[in-house]
Amino acid sequence: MAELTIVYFAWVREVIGRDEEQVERPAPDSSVADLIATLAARGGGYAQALEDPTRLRAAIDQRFAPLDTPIGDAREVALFPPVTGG
Amino acid sequence: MAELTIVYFAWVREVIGRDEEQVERPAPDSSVADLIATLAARGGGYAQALEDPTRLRAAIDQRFAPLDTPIGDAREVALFPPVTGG
Amino acid sequence: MKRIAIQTADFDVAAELAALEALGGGGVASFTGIVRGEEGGLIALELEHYPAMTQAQVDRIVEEALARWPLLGVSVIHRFGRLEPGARIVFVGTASRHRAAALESCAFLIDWMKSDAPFWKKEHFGDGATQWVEARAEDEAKAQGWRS
Amino acid sequence: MKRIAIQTADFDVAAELAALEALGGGGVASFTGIVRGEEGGLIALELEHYPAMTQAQVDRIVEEALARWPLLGVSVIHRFGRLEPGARIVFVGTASRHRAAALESCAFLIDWMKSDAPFWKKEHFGDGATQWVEARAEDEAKAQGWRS
Repeated sequence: MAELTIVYFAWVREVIGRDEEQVERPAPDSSVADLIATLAARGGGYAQALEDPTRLRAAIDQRFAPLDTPIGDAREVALFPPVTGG
Repeated sequence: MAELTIVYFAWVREVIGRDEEQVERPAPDSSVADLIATLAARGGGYAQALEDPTRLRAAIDQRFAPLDTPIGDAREVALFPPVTGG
Repeated sequence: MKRIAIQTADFDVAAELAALEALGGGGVASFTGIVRGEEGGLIALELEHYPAMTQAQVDRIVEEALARWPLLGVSVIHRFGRLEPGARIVFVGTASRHRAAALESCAFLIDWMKSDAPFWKKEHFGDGATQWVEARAEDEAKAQGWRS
Repeated sequence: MKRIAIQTADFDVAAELAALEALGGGGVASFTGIVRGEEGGLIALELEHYPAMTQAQVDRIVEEALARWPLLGVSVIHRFGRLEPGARIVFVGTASRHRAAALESCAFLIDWMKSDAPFWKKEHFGDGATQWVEARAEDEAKAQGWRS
């Protein structure tokens, strides 16, 4: 069964302490918000970085997506703070 | 009695055939439109250039002014087509 | 910084922008107008202006921009004389801490330069014909828009 | 002409503008964003981005600009990595036959780059402190404005 790649940016990356990881693929109808909750339950930096989803934004396969979007058969989910541009 | 300087630009200058001249000062309450009518009455290039005041714009002492503005004690009146910028 | 130049010579856009960038504002907007090359047979534009009026008028509109937006610097250059296709005619550059202020004031100034500055353009064509460019109603409307 | 570059190196604004001016359009608008120097003790900005996403996203928004305005050329450059005060961060240049098209598309693109491009900024201060810059609500609103 294919894995899902998760990438982290900015302070989410720093607080979690890694920039990328592979996780077991969640059910296709589970959302980015569900994924965030699962990861936050690990505690430590995950809990700290992900406890308040209103501070987070996401992209699915390199496209911005609201947190309630189902992950479906995506290959990569990115979690990060709101972008701050140039 | 002081004279009034009139300056012409663009095709107004070309059709009249001069870029500047001195005229006897009109009465202070006469307008730019009155001046145009007086000049057009000279005939020739003046008539040709000035016969249709709707094609003309003016400046009094280097400030744009509607044609019905009284000339007052101005020193310089400019007559020209609408500006076309850069 | 306020720089206004009405000149026949070409100008160095890079030097103008570098001076604006050096003001520490965070944002520099610019617009450069160029003689279009593609009009049928155009070989040159001849720009005439009203020297006694131009500098004072441009200064006045630059002061208005400085009053309306929080700008650190403004640079306006306008050429006159004979200009061939591809030549630069006009440059407006603005610097501000605020992106929108730099962009809006640049648009305001170039709209004014294109519609209200006392310049007239005569087109010279390859067959010897010449023609004074007519003012465009849309330019007058655009400059008017900033006043409402 | 469409040019998109996401790079660590500085860029040559004059060369970018010259390429846009050479398209014969009559008007070139640009905006250059620079690291502000005056914030208390800031010694550098560190820009992080999402490489797999950035190029594709910028390409998409440039295509949108090309669809919305009659443009002859667009150039977008965004740097990442460590940038000191006074350094250029971002450049948007547009060329068009129509002044308003060049100006509006330039504003549209820089608003997007400032609000929606996947970049994050970390401030480094002289005392060793660091801080991630928070997204500004006004930037999100500005980009939203173009959609309405």
